[in-house]
Amino acid sequence: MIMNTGLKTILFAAPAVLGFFVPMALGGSGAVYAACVLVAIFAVMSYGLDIIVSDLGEVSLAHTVFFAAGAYTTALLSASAGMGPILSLAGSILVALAVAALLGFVTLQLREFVFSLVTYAVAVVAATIAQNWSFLGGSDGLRGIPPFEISLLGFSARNDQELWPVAYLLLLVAIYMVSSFRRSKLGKAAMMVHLNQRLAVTSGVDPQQTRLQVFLLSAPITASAGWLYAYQRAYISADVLEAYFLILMLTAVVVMGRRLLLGPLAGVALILVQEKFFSFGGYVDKIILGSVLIVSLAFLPNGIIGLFASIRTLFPRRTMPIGKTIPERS
Amino acid sequence: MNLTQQLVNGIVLGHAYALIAIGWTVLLGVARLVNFGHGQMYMLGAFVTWYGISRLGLPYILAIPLAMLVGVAVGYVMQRVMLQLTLKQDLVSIMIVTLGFGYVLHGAAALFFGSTGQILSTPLSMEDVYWGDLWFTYQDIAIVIVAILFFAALKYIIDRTRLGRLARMVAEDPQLAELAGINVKRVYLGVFAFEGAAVALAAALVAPRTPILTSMGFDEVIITFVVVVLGGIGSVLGSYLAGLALGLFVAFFGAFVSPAYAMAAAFAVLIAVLVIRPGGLAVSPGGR
Amino acid sequence: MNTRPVLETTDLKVAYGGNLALDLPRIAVRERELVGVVGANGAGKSTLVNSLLGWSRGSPKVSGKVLLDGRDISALPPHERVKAGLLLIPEGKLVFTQMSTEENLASTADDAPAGQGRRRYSTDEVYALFPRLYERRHHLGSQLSGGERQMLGIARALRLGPRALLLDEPSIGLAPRLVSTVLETVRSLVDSGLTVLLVEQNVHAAIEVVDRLILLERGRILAEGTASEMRDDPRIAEAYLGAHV
Amino acid sequence: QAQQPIKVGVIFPLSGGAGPQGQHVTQAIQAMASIINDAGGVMGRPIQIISRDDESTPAVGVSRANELISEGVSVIIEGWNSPVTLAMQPVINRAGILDITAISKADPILSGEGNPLAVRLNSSNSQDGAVIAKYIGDSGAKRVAFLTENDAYGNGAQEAIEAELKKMNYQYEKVAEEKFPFNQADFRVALTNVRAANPDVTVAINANEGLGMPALIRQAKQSRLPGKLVTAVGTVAPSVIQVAGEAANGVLGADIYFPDVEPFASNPENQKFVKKTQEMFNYTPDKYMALGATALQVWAKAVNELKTLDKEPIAKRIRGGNFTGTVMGDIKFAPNGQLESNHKLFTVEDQKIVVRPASN
Amino acid sequence: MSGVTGPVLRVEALGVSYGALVALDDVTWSVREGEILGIIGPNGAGKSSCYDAVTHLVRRRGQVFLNGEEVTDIAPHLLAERGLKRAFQQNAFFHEMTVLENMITVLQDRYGTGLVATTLLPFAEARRRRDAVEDARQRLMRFGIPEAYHGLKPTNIPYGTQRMLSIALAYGSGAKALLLDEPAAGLGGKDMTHLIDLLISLKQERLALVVIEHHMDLIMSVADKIVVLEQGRLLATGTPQQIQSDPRVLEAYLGRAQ
Ligand SMILES: Nc1ncnc2c1ncn2[C@@H]1O[C@H](COP(=O)(O)OP(=O)(O)OP(=O)(O)O)[C@@H](O)[C@H]1O
Ligand SMILES: Nc1ncnc2c1ncn2[C@@H]1O[C@H](COP(=O)(O)OP(=O)(O)OP(=O)(O)O)[C@@H](O)[C@H]1O
Ligand SMILES: [Mg+2]
Ligand SMILES: [Mg+2]
Repeated sequence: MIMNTGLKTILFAAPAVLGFFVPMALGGSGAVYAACVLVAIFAVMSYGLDIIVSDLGEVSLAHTVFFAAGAYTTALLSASAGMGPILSLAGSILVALAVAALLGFVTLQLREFVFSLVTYAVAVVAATIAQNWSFLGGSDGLRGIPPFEISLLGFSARNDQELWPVAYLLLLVAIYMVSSFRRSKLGKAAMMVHLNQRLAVTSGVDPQQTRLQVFLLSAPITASAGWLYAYQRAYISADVLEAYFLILMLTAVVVMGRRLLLGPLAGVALILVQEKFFSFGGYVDKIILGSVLIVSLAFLPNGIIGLFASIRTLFPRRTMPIGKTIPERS
Repeated sequence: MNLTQQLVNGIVLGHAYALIAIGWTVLLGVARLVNFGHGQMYMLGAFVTWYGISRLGLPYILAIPLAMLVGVAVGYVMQRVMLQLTLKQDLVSIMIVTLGFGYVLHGAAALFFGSTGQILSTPLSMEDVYWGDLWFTYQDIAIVIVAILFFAALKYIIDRTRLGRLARMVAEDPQLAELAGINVKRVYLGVFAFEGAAVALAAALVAPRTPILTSMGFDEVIITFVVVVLGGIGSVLGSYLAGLALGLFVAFFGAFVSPAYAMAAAFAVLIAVLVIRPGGLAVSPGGR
Repeated sequence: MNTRPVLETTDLKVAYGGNLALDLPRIAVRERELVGVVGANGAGKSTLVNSLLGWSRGSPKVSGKVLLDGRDISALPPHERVKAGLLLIPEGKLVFTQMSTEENLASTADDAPAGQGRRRYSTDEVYALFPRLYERRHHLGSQLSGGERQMLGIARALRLGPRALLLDEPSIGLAPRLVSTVLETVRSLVDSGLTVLLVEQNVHAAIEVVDRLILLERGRILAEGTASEMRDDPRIAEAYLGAHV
Repeated sequence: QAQQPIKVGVIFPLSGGAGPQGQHVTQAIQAMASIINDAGGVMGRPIQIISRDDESTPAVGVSRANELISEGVSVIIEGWNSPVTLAMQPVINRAGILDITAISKADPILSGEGNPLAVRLNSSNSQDGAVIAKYIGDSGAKRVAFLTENDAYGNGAQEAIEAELKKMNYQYEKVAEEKFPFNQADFRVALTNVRAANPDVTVAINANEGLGMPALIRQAKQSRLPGKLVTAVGTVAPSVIQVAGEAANGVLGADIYFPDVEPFASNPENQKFVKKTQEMFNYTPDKYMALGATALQVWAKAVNELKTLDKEPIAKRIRGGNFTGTVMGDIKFAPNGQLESNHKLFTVEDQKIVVRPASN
Repeated sequence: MSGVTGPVLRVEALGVSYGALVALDDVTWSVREGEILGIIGPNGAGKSSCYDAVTHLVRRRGQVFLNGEEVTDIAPHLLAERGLKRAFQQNAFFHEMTVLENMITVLQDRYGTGLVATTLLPFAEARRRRDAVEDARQRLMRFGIPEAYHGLKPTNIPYGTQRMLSIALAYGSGAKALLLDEPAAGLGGKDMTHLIDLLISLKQERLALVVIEHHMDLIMSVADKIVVLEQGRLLATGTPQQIQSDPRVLEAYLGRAQ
């Protein structure tokens, strides 16, 4: 058993280290770094949504709001207040927590479509506010975000290549958080509430508290993606609240097959690679993206990953060990 | 400020909203299905009507059934593809697959119809009616009448007829419905085909009010969503009233405050309503 | 009495994944016969009645033939078999919880034809059988007690005009008094022309009403015979003992 | 080596609501590239246009810009939607590539924050405000209503008009002010309010050419809006008139370029450009297309003059510089990079743009 | 009231109404540790409603005491935390999980690790998780669910075994008072024997058990005390012997079966 755990740790650690060298392995050009940084950022953004969709079983359409909360807070704190990345990250997380608490409170009683609708309504209201409130730059957005620089460590990132270590670290942290969440009591409680609320209650789980807590975990993850995105793009406008990011997140979460730890990452990579390197123009791309969604959900019960059963072991199932991993009893 | 004119605007708008939402009311309430491609199906209905009139030279009255036919076909194909998900009642996947269909429809329509704006003009939309200070078109009258008739018929069918009961049985437990001798797959296909036809009809009637673009549909799906949820999921009467209320709200909010924030305000109201009454307006609190 | 079987199955094999849950060479139920199927939990009783209808909440592999009045219905989907007159009252969820008792009872299958030994019960007739349902006719299914749901499940099937009825543990959740009422009702339905395959855990009660009894174990027939023969069968006694304590 | 083409990146929306216009601008730039190549190219090398679709989405625009940067383009001509331009500016600037904004109107584009060496061709809100204000003053209208798109562009345009009117010390009453979101297509509620105010002039500011503007024009006509309907500069292109149909007749607008009106009609550069575009794409260029083509032309002139592709000298040559013999005639850029332009009022008659005789 | 001799669970004047229908009215009973209380009554008598009232799943009148402490206003999940557990008449599972996962999930209060601890001490968490698997397996076996079923989805195991699983899930990591709603429904043969053994062993663990049951042989043989409900009202209380000879009970419930 101990061996088993050790082995597993290595199994996880090895790809984690190797992953850092992916852009170099792909040639290390500016475009590759730009793509990799974006994949990392959007994957982190999607992980926030992933725990809502996969574990809580709800489709939140308000996650762009958390993303925007991170991005706007960072833009304001860094461009206007001159704060560094660490402080702006803290600020982003705090703001996201506040928004999540509010949203969580409002949607406490709501389920399924109604939940989706209300979260969507929140996103629309947020977009209206962002577009019209001059404090947030209105429809012109916020400019003048300085480069990512942590003077304390003497670290500065002026381009995507230099930003990559930060993005990759953020990605690793997000994945680790999600995996921890799923193994923790809270993750189990979320599944219980998702699968059978009555039974969850009589097993001592408070559904509303659970939902609120999951929201409070999910929001900072997505917001931290917004934080880095602000630095990467150096400009933030109300477009971060648009459907583009929402669809990107949703697709990433489901396309590879739901409840896979690395699913959102692979999903984002797939979408961005298609969009950047195999683009056929806006409309054909739409048809492709739509078809991928349809095919992977309607015809591949295990997602795209199901097609490659052999590499499936790399994507550990979210749920607990099932029959076969239990040691034989004598 | 001309309040009577705003009232007319609101009533027409409200019936248009209700009409656009009707297919989804049936989907959601009767079969517990969702369709995020609804807006794009609306767009497609509008463009097929336009194509029928201006390219094929059909009279309006024939272009409508053509659009509905295409709607039926799209609805059928969609459901055919999702049948397994539907039988499994995998709502999250269904939401996202229909979103994917919306994408495909948008892309395909833009490639086929082009992405320039078009005017869908019908014999009714060209006829303005002026009553003293009031102004509307025959198209507006048609929208109100068709919406009322459609809702009345639907209410009757769902509540009173075998067909409606059938669909409700399938909605609740498809497997148990099978044991009652119901061809579950056919009901699902039928409900989706109905949705396609209903939204195409709505498009053929409502779209002539404004220019049409292949990129539209987003607003329609949102409005539908609001109407259906606010009305209480599955309540036919509820969604009629919710549509009407939303139309009046948008008109009067626009009149007294600003059209710029009408939708955001409607959402704010919606959120407030749902926090107080999670089941929407139609269902009594604590019921069920 | 006509002795041609109304319901017959040959070489019925059902497997879940790799596990063979049922393997029966032949079972036949004749006109106006009440055949009981008993056996321990997991013996395959539900699997048997479900697969006769080609129905399941899981996804089993079914092979073999099912004949209704000599007609091979193995290839038909469940709803077609229902229309042909083969009706199942499953175990577990029996009623539509979002509909009232009255609506639950409203006929749903396409004009189930009468004749050929089929009789559709009218709403009044089922209310007469189960007065409790009449009192609760405006309640939603979700508001009924467990036993009321069980009654409604049986009543629904009768409304559909069965030729042959498959009953999966109808006595679950019924008060003792009602158990015997229900089983006697089933008996009288059979006497008035219905053909029934009855799965029952309560051997004690079942043996009083059935014509023949089949004892299943691990998907195979362990014993079969008329009620009186089986009453003294030691293997039955074993099962019986469990139920009786 | 001399054969190696010089790559020019072009980013406009090619799909979505603004797709048709973006495609046209891209085509105009291609036509101009072909004219330049026929005349020997740039520094003796041909121009190769690499075009990308920003889908009117800043995030997509930024990735497209990154793509073009790694393709090694020497200049990027971009910009239909201001937020997309604002998002791309820092990215292109950091990569050390010259960025010319063709259309996007937002003022911060020239603020120097995203790109200290910005260049823009389309007129700014304040330039536009003057001509409309002047018209209102000349017409003697006292009751003025505004129907304004509620974003930076719309509000800015309205402010500019009002500021000009104030500067003129013109006495008028603002009888209605209705704001609406960019993607609005049904203006009946707003128009009802405006109509009730009985204005002499209604200024419509709506940059949504595919949907909003034609809808607004039609519905204004149908609702029997009293007074004159004046549209903000550059919002009524031939495509708008085509969609709006007969309802467009009588609408008043202003713009900076008309292919067949003096001084453009007799300008040989313009004639060449119009002919080439018609030949290649079977389309008569509009203002946006002319601006796109001029952007490329100005850049090519600067490069040929300075014999370098470097960003800084070229930008400095353009900003505050004069150019002769362009599609737009002899032109001048302000020191902040803004092209200075001349506005002309026009009315729509018989669904055709008819330029009003110059009154200045 | 002393915790040792006083009742573990006591309900007083409990009442439930659904609109105009009074499903339960003025019902009082109590159960001590190591005692089995049977609740019987005709269909629709209000037995299940009584459980819903005790566990605070419906709006109700009256009072509930757990270990002598009033818990009337405590939220349902907190009641569970305090050791008041229940099973449902209709089987309740976490459907997409296997039987074993179901069991592990309800053991979270014992083996679960908080989010922070999981993040910071992953190895400790893994150890606890392994313990949970082992414990869950043992518990399932104890509740008569053979290992062959552990890897299947709950709806794919025989109905009788599903019943046992429902009870196992309700009991979870342990309970002071356990309410079972017709546990024997659908059980027969060996499974019935198992159930009886299980009830007796739970009783020996000093658990306070309340069992709704229509299965007279079972309830009469294991219950220490029986409450009879009819049309929402308390018809009789007493020992099995008293109940079996009570003419009102015979009339209303047992009929001529006895
Ligand atoms: N959906 C399924 N998937 C996998 N195995 C199944 C499924 N349904 C039943 N089985 C297996 O088939 C066997 C027979 O089950 P069945 O439900 O028919 O028993 P039963 O006799 O009806 O038992 P009970 O009296 O408990 O209802 C069991 O071993 C069970 O595990
Ligand atoms: N949610 C509800 N709304 C309205 N009426 C209800 C509701 N739940 C139960 N009832 C009614 O209350 C009465 C008591 O129901 P309950 O489920 O408590 O009965 P029970 O004693 O458990 O019966 P059984 O033995 O059949 O399970 C029944 O008549 C039932 O119809
Ligand atoms: Mg069974
Ligand atoms: Mg009950």
